[in-house]
Parts: sequence; C-alpha cells; structure tokens
Amino acid sequence: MNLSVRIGSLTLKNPLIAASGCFGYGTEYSDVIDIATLGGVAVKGLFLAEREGHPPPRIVETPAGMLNAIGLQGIGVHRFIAEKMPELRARGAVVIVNICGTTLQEYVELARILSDVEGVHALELNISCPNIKEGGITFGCSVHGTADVVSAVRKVTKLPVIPKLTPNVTDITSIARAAEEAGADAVSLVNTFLAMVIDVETRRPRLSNIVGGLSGPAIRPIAVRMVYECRQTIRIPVIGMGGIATATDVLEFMIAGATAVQVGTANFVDPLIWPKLLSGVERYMERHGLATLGDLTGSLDTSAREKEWISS
Amino acid sequence: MNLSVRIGSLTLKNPLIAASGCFGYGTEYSDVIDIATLGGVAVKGLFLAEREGHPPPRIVETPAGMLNAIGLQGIGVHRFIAEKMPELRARGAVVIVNICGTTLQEYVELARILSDVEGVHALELNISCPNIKEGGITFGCSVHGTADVVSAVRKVTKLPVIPKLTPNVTDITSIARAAEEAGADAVSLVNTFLAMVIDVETRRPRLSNIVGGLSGPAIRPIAVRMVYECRQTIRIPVIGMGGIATATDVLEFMIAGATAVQVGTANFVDPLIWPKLLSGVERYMERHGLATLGDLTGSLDTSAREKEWISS
Amino acid sequence: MDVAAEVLSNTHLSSDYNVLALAAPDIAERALPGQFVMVKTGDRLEPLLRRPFSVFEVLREQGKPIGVSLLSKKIGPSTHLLFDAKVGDRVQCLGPLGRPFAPVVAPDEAWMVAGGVGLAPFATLAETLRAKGIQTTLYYGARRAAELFFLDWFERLGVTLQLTTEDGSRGERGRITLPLERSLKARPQSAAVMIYACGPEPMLAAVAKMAAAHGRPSQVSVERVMGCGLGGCYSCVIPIKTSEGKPHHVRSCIAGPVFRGDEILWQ
Amino acid sequence: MDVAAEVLSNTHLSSDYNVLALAAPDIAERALPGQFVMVKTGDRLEPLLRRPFSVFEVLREQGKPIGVSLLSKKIGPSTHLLFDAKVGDRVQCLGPLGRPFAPVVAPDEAWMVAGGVGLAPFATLAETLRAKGIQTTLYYGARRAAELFFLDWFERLGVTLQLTTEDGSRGERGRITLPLERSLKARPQSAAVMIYACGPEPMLAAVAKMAAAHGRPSQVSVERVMGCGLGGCYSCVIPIKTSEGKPHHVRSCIAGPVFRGDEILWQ
Ligand SMILES: Cc1cc2nc3c(=O)[nH]c(=O)nc-3n(C[C@H](O)[C@H](O)[C@H](O)COP(=O)(O)OP(=O)(O)OC[C@H]3O[C@@H](n4cnc5c(N)ncnc54)[C@H](O)[C@@H]3O)c2cc1C
Ligand SMILES: Cc1cc2nc3c(=O)[nH]c(=O)nc-3n(C[C@H](O)[C@H](O)[C@H](O)COP(=O)(O)OP(=O)(O)OC[C@H]3O[C@@H](n4cnc5c(N)ncnc54)[C@H](O)[C@@H]3O)c2cc1C
Ligand SMILES: Cc1cc2nc3c(=O)[nH]c(=O)nc-3n(C[C@H](O)[C@H](O)[C@H](O)COP(=O)(O)O)c2cc1C
Ligand SMILES: Cc1cc2nc3c(=O)[nH]c(=O)nc-3n(C[C@H](O)[C@H](O)[C@H](O)COP(=O)(O)O)c2cc1C
Ligand code: FES
Ligand code: FES
Repeated sequence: MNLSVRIGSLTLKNPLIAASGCFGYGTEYSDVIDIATLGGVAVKGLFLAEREGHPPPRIVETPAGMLNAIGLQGIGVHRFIAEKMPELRARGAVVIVNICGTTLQEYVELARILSDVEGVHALELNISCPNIKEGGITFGCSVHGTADVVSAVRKVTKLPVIPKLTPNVTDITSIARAAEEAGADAVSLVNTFLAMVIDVETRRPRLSNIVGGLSGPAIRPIAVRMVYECRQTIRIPVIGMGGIATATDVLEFMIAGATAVQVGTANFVDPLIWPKLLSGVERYMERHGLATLGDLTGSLDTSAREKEWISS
Repeated sequence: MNLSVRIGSLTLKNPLIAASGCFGYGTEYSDVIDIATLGGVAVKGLFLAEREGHPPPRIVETPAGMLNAIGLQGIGVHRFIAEKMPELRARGAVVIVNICGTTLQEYVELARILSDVEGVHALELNISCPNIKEGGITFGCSVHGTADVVSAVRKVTKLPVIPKLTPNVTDITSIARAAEEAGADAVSLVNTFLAMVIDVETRRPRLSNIVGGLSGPAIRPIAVRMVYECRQTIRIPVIGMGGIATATDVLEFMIAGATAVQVGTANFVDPLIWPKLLSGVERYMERHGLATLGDLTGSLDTSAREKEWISS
Repeated sequence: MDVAAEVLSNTHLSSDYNVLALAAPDIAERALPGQFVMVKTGDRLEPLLRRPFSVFEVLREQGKPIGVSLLSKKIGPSTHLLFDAKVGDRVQCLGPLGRPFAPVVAPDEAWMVAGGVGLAPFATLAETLRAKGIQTTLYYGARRAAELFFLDWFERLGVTLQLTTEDGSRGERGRITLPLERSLKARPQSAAVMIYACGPEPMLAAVAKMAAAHGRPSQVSVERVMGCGLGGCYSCVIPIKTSEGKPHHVRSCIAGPVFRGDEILWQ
Repeated sequence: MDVAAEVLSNTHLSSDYNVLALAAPDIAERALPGQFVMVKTGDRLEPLLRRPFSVFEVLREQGKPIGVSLLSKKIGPSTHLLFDAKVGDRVQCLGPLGRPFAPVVAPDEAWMVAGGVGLAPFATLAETLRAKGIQTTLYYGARRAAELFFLDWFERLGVTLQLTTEDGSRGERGRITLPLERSLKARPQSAAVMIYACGPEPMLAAVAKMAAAHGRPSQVSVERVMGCGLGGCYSCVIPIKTSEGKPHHVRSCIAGPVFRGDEILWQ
C-alpha cells in the first residue's frame, strides 16, 4: 500500500517521523529498529556550538504525560555532520535537522552549513523550545519573529524549511500564516507546553530548570485542535504531533489536517512502536477503502452527527 | 486548625472552592454534602437571559482529562436569584457568582443586579469560556478587553471582583497585571484549554460543537506554571485551578502561589472529595508545622536542590 | 450514597457481556426499577470519569437486600474493567440515582421493550410488576441468539417473551419494533397498556412514536453520556418539547433517565 | 530486545521490597552484572514511562537461562505495580541495557558496597566473581535488620559480609562507609582491591572519594531518572570531569550506569 506523503519537494515513504529530541541523533536507535523504515528522523535540536544543557533532574512524569527541561544539550552542528551523518546516510535515514539559534544569524548560518550536507533532507526550525530563553521561543511567539527567521533561512537554502511552532500562543494560526507567507514549505506543531511540577514535601520544583515542556497523551486534544485550526488557515502541509501513542492517534491528527505526524514521548515508552503504528494505519486504510493518505488528511466531517444504535 | 484565607474583603473558612460549571448551582449537591463546609461555591456561569447551550454530545473523556462544550446552558440571572439563592442562603453557602456577557454592558448589568442580592459573596468574571464565541473570550484574550471588563464592573459593585483568566494566551501574566491594575480583587485561573477529539471511525468530532475545553489532571502542570508566573507578577490573590484531584494537588497550587483553589472535574469523579482534600491539607500542615495557609502560599523553594539518599 | 462495593461474583455471559454482583446493601435497599448507579472502576486516571449503569438485579440474602448486580456490555475502558473485575475487587458505586419507571396498576398490561444491553432495567421492573400481578410482556431484540440473555429467568417470572434478532438466529428476524407494532395494532383500544423501553436511542424514538401513534403511553429510559450523574455538569441533556415549541434541554440524570416518550423531541 | 515477560513468581520480602521473577530467556542469556532493563508495568498511561531496574538474578533451569528477577522497592506507581504483580501477568522488559561492571582478576579482591535496594546488581556480580575464585566482600547497609536481604545466599556463595543498619538493629550502627573506611585503612597498599558500589548517590560519592583517597579504583552504578534507557532523551545525564575542567554531561543509560568513581564530578 502506498503511504507516501509529500512535504514540499520532499517525499516521505510514510507519514511517521521521529520527533526531535525524542530519538537522539537517530543513531542511538539503529540497533533497535531499521531507521530507514521511518518516514523521517527529526534529530535532536542542534545549535552551532556544543551545549551542556540543564543540570538534572531533567524530566518528570505527569498525568498521561511528561515534563522535560533538557536544555538542548547537544554536540553542535559540526560534530553532528562529522560524527553522525555518515552513519545516518549509510543507514538510509531521511534526516530532518532541527536547528536552534539564539540569533537570526545563527539560524541562517546553520541553514547554510547544512544545505551542503549530503543526506540532510529538510530543516526544522525550532523556534519553540519552551525551556531555554534563547531557544528561539522569542521568535516563535511572535508573528514578526517567525516571519523573520523563516524568510532569512528561506533565502539561503533549497531544502524544505519547516518552522516548528509553539502551542504557547494566543493564536497559532496567525503564526502559521506568517510562516507560510515567509516561504515555509510546511509547519510542524506542536512543541511542548510550558509547565511545572512541584514536590510538595520538599516544596521544590521537580526539575532543576523549575519549568519544562509538557508532552505526551495529555496534550493531544489541544494539539489536534491546533492542527485543525492551522489546516483551515494555511495551504502548506501541517506536520502534526503531540501525544501520539497509537495508530488511532496518528489517524486523528491526519483527519484533523496533518499531512505527516511526529512521535516523541511514545517512542520512549515503546521504541518498537513504528511498525505497529504503520500497520494500524494500513489496516484502517483498507477497512475504509482509502487509496492514499491524501484522502485522509483534513477529511474531518463537521456536518451534524446522526445517532447510532450504540448499545445494540 | 485555622485554614481560612482572604480574597479581597472576603474571608473563606478554607481554600477549597467548587469550580464554576462543575457544581451546578450548588443546590444539586446539597443532598450529597454540606455545601456550607466548602470555602466557597462558584456557581455555573450565568448570563442575563436563559440559554439552552450546545446540543449534545457535550463532553468526552481524554487521557487524564475531559473535554466539554456545554455552551453555558443556564437559567439566567433572574431565575437564579429567585429559584436558587434562597436555598443557597438557607444552607449557608458562600456563593461566588460566575458571570458571562456578550457585551461589556451585560457584565455591568449582571454585576449591578447581583450586588444587591443577599448571600452573593463575590463575582467571578468569566472572560475565558473557550467554547462559545460570545463567552467573553474575546475580552479575556486581550489585555485591553480584560482591563475594560474589570474596570467597568469594578465601578458598579462593592463585591470582590475576580476575573477568571483563560490559559489560551501567549502571556497570562500581562492579562493578570491588566486585571490587577483595573481594580480586580483577585484573579482565578485557569479556565479550560481549547481542544478537540475526533472519532476516527466516523471521522467526526466527538463534540457537537467540534471544539471544547480541556480540564482535569492532564492540564495541571500547565496550570501550576501559570499560577506560579502570576504569583511572581501581581500582588492580588491568585485562585488556582486545573486538574486538582488530591490534597497533594491542592498543596502544589498553593506552594506555586495560589491563595485558594477551585476543584472542577475531580468533583464529578468523587462528589465526596471535599472533606478528603481538607483533611489531607490539615495533615500536611501539622506534619510540616505550618500555622496558617499564608505560610504555604508561594513558598516554592527554587534554590538548587540537594540530593537525597533516595533509595536507602 | 457512595459505596466501595466489593465484587461478589463476575459472570461472563459472552465475549462482551457480563453480570457483576456487588455488595452494596444501602443501594440495594433504595434502588427502584430504572434507577442507575455511577460507577468508578479502578483508582486510576483512566477511565477518569464515572460511568452510569442501570441496576440490573437487587441481590437478597434471606429476603434482605445485600447488593446489586450490573449487566454490562464491553465497549470501552470502564466496561473492559468491569468485564475483567475479579471477586474481591472494589468498584465505587454512587446511587441509586435518577427517576425510576412508574409501574402501572392492574388491569393495565405492561410491555417492556429492550434493545441489547437495554435489558438491564427490566429485571427489577418485571419483578415489581409481576409482584403486583400485572400482565407483563418483554419485547427483546438483540444482534443474535447468543446475545439474548436471561430468557428462562423472565419466563419463570411469568413474563411473556417476544424475541427478535438482527440475524434471525432466534425469534423473528429484524428489529424489535416489528412484533411490537403488530401487537399494538391487534390490541383493542379498550384494554390499557403501558409501554416501557430501554435501548439505543433510535429504537427508543421508534417505540415512542409507535406508541403515540396507537394512543398508548410510553416510558423510555434514555442513554446519554453522563459526566456526574448528579445534575452538576449539564452533559447529559436531552431536548424536551415545550409549549413555545422550541426545544428545552433537560438533564437526563436527574429529570430522567426515564421520560414519557411523548415529552422528548426525537432527532 | 523488548519482551512481554510473564511473571513466574512474586516474593514479598517486606512491606515494600519484593523480588519479581520474569520469564525472559533472551534477556537472561545476555545480561551481564550491572546491566538493567527498562520496565513498563501495565498497558495504561500511568505510569506512562518505563522505569529502569537492575537485573537481580539470572534464573536458570537445568543450567540454561530462562529469565531474570528484579529486586524492587516500592516508592511510586511502577514499583507499586511490580509489588502487586500476580503470577501470569506480563511485564514489558527492554534490555539488557547499559555498561556492566568490569570484573577484576585474581589475586585482586572485590569489595561490593550496597545501600538499600542498591544490593540488586551484586547478586550476579558476586556469582561471576566467585566463579573466578575472587575474594569477595559485601558491605551492605540498610535502614534496619529487616531490610537486609539474601544474607545467607551471599554467605553460601562464599562472600564475606560487613553489615550496617541505621538503627543498629543488625550489624554496626550507622552508614556502610564506616566499616569500609576501616577496611581501607587496614589494607596493605600491596594488596589490590576493586570497589564496586551501588546505592543512593550521596553514598556513591562518599565511597568513590574514600576509595580514591586510599588509592583504590572504584566502579559505581548511578541511579538517574531515565526516560528511555537508550540514549534518546538525554534525561539521565551525570556530570563527568573533563580535561578542560568544566563538567560534561554524559548519558548514564549508555555511558553507564557503571562509571569509574573518579570520572564523576560529584555534587
Ligand atoms: C442511565 C444509563 C444507564 C446505563 N446502563 C447501562 C447498563 O446497565 N449496562 C451497560 O452496559 N451500559 C449501560 N449504559 C451505558 C454505559 O454508561 C456505557 O456503556 C459506558 O459509559 C461505556 O463506558 P466505557 O468506558 O466502557 O466506554 P467509553 O469509551 O466511555 O464509551 C465507548 C463509546 O460509547 C459511547 N458511549 C459511552 N457512553 C454512552 C452512553 N451513555 N450513551 C451513548 N453512547 C455512549 C462513547 O461515546 C464511546 O463512543 C447506561 C447509560 C446510561 C446513561
Ligand atoms: C540503572 C538503574 C537501576 C535501578 N535498579 C533498581 C532496582 O534494581 N530496584 C529498584 O527498586 N529500583 C531500581 N532503580 C530505581 C528505580 O528506577 C525507581 O525506583 C523507579 O523508577 C521508581 O518508579 P516509580 O514509578 O515506582 O516511582 P516514581 O514516582 O517514578 O519515583 C518516585 C520518586 O523517586 C524518584 N526517582 C524515581 N526514579 C529515580 C531514580 N532512578 N533515581 C533517583 N530518584 C528516582 C522520583 O523522582 C520520585 O520522586 C534503578 C534505577 C536506575 C537508574
Ligand atoms: C525529552 C524531549 C526533548 C525534546 N527536544 C526537542 C528538541 O530538541 N527540539 C524540538 O523541536 N522539540 C523537542 N521536543 C518536543 C518534541 O519534539 C515534540 O514536539 C513534543 O514532545 C510533542 O510530541 P510528543 O507528545 O509525541 O512527545 C522534545 C520533547 C521531549 C519529550
Ligand atoms: C463541564 C464543565 C463546565 C464548565 N463550566 C464553566 C463555567 O460555566 N464557567 C467557568 O468560568 N468555567 C467553567 N468550567 C471550567 C472550570 O470551572 C475550571 O476552570 C476547569 O474545569 C479547570 O479545573 P478542573 O481541571 O478542576 O476541572 C467548566 C468546566 C467543566 C469541566
Ligand atoms: S450527568 Fe452531569 S448533569 Fe447529568
Ligand atoms: S534515559 Fe534517555 S538518554 Fe538516558
């Protein structure tokens, strides 16, 4: 069955993408699964330079979710290209590099560098990391900031440019529209929700960073709504994510309007989730007689619901 | 033990308030518990006129939460005063009336009417209902809208004025500050998060209104963060809510900065939750040698956490 | 009345139907036919909310009420947990709640119309009616023969059975409204009959309209998604006809679940 | 290697300690002392994430590995579920994961220092060491006598025991670092000894520093909150000393959980 989807000039063999920061640099998982079977791999957010990130504790579990404040620890773009890309290329992974800058210039610089790297298939602009001040969130929370980063990066790369939007805004559609108008090939949403957990016995935050980003099934209904809103507003593809843990969740995002989806937290719970999600989607397509995923994306039926004979 | 708290000129015997829309008009629960033992009862959102609300289905369960789109069905302020207030007075409930308007005038009118009603202890301004367009959300999502409603209501009432803030904004602290400057006695937060759930088999929204408001434990970490942020920003009391289901959750909100809390969804799960929450808070106060809740509110310790010998 | 009821037994009737016997004397003592309990299975966050279940049987030991049973059909998390519940487990039960069925008085006859798990409230109703010597017939429709339960039990009680299955594997093939309509046609206007119905809403609508068309009163127990069961959330509303014509939403948990068939504005 | 391991037995050692035997031949075959498994208890959303547990025993039937056991201490949702697990239940186990302990070679001695549930990795390590005829001592500290487990088992294996309890109810009163320090002082520099430690981090820090102070090498198994166990999330980092001096965060799930005591920058 053909489950391929198009994101700008890029064709993914299926709509399942490993979410950035939840799949290391991809190489960590190459013994666990064949990473070439994924639609794509969004690698951990990269800055130009190496970063140590926040001190631990960096995560804490919450009702049906988790909070993280990793602080974008990473090896920096140069070591990534030298140490990780060769294996990713060799394994045939579709690499989407998630880039973070503290300045507009840094995004541009990263985009320039990565555009010449064989095997890099797209750039995801992380303008939405909630737990470091410099993490581009300053850009991602405003229409102008988003437009500035996207158009600046657009100018220097032929790679698909995919700004990743934060849900911590009053109106995500205005940000999505700004991204589209600035030349984005797609938008991905959502990043995590700024949140916190307190240990009442010690009266201290459970994360060293005090606040962190909420992910997992808990946020799914909000993320689905945002994908739906953006689908109504923009024409470019929406890559949806936020709490996907089953094939049903993948379908929910696609019906709401996602062209592809990313899975983060659920990959921690089950690193072998990918084939399960894929076969679940396939079975659904067969059962509903759908030929391509294009028939599914945005197919939400908002006409009045008739009653079913539910209990018989 | 003295668990009383002050909200403006109002003193509550304890910090536990039934959240608006989750406790009917209070009278529905008078056979289940003694509603006078609650710190307060925030009654279902009232407009001037009666409303039929949205067609069912109006709720759907989500991971560790629920979505609702009731659409503020209600009997209107006049029938409320005539039919519900007498019993609420007789039972000694501390009544906080949650008012909703489609126009600024309507809020003012409601405030005028309710100010003269014996037994009405405070006004909670619902400028944050996510699932009806006219539900004041247009006010609640902007600094100016919030300031306008609060100062207009402030002019016509001596009752404590408590705007209820929406979490669906980029910066809740700016809204909170606007409310404070406009003369609010306290702010309550959070209302629900705009969200949606899709039935993938029918490809229809699970709610007739398509979108609804997310509540319950799932949202607690986001709500706690917002209470914490507001506590850092404003001087007036913060009434915290969002996913409180245990005494530990009550304490978490208070440590984050809440002076009082509201409980909504958890009251559906366990209508007898109130004494359990209260005794849990009392036991904690004793264990930690705290004399008043004032010692607890905002007592979050953000200094570096030292390690504990956790597994021995 | 909220009880942490101990599971006394769990009888699987099929791959998705089970009867759960629960120790709850106080609920058993007060439960009337058609009333329900709000059930919380497990102390976890999923399922988060309680779920409404009709009181199926009132369990007695030497005549005195010791508990109630639920007839449950597996469709989601709560009913899965009820299906898998083990003896000794505890299930939180709030109730009895809601408006019960109003029994008729002889010589009026009672016709109970059940669709699938809609059978649940009719065991206790049948007992009440038969105890008053009322002629009682159960019109009972299901998907297949294997999902027609407790037939002997109702027969022993002296209840006349009219059965249909959607696949014709037992009784008449088709929906339960077929034999019901025949009986309504056949019955002389002089002989009074009250029609009770519980099941999927389209069935309730059909039965209510059919009863009205033949000048018969009906009482239907509606199933709405319920958040609280106490009138607190306004999730369970159903549209009722009003004098002004425009529908009015009433809470089926406290104004119902039993309504007069002609009160409801059927979609 | 992710296995839906069947619970073979669940032995409660106290009100909060239990040993869970799991059928997992493939994990058992590959597990090395000090390695761990990522465990998902239940198919629900709470607990959502897996939790790391050391392989306590490798279970064998006629010599061939059939499974592993976990020594668990109840502190939250996952360990509660492990404590309450019933024979026949299934527990999802991913592993074996992480860097194991490096065994010494005779005539070097091995001193294992365990704090509380930190005993877990030392059963398999002791077996390996004793099989190679290495002189092995277990320094084992707990809150009270009732929480000192498997003493006979270690003795039968020929392991010398040095016990402390915080309340003095068994062995020496106080922390395990007391007898350890005495032994370190007493031991002639000529006689090599490797110190292995597992337990709460402050204990690990104390042991590592003590070993270094006496010029002894140490291997410590650290406990960090782990989101994935595979290097994917960067939640489990621990600061390591670097040549430039400024600490470097390494992932304890793949670079550890066993580290050289002198690598770690102890807070
Ligand atoms: C007054 C009353 C009495 C009831 N008595 C019984 C009974 O005796 N035995 C029994 O098996 N069931 C009964 N029900 C239905 C029962 O409440 C649902 O089957 C139950 O809530 C399903 O919960 P779940 O977690 O298993 O599935 P869920 O995931 O909650 O529901 C599964 C699917 O069924 C739909 N659904 C859930 N509840 C209802 C409902 N009440 N009406 C229509 N659709 C619904 C949901 O929207 C969802 O699509 C009764 C309902 C009411 C209102
Ligand atoms: C490599 C490794 C091996 C381990 N081996 C064992 C073992 O053999 N037996 C055993 O009982 N436990 C072991 N642990 C600890 C075990 O992982 C935790 O006890 C478990 O995660 C608790 O889960 P929970 O859901 O019961 O409680 P949670 O609610 O997850 O945790 C309860 C409290 O303990 C804290 N906590 C949880 N995990 C850790 C941790 N790893 N380090 C420090 N604090 C933590 C949490 O922050 C929380 O405050 C090991 C940990 C690691 C990293
Ligand atoms: C531990 C962790 C680290 C993350 N790191 C990044 C990151 O580096 N860049 C980024 O854009 N998003 C990051 N995210 C956000 C995820 O990519 C994803 O947007 C979010 O978790 C929602 O999806 P989920 O619910 O499936 O996890 C991270 C999430 C988690 C849980
Ligand atoms: C069914 C339902 C109805 C609600 N109606 C109102 C309302 O009328 N006015 C209002 O201000 N908030 C309303 N809310 C929001 C709650 O008061 C509360 O802010 C929110 O549910 C978060 O708290 P919780 O997680 O404890 O439920 C409603 C919530 C629910 C679940
Ligand atoms: S179920 Fe809450 S009002 Fe009826
Ligand atoms: S636990 Fe995820 S990187 Fe170590």
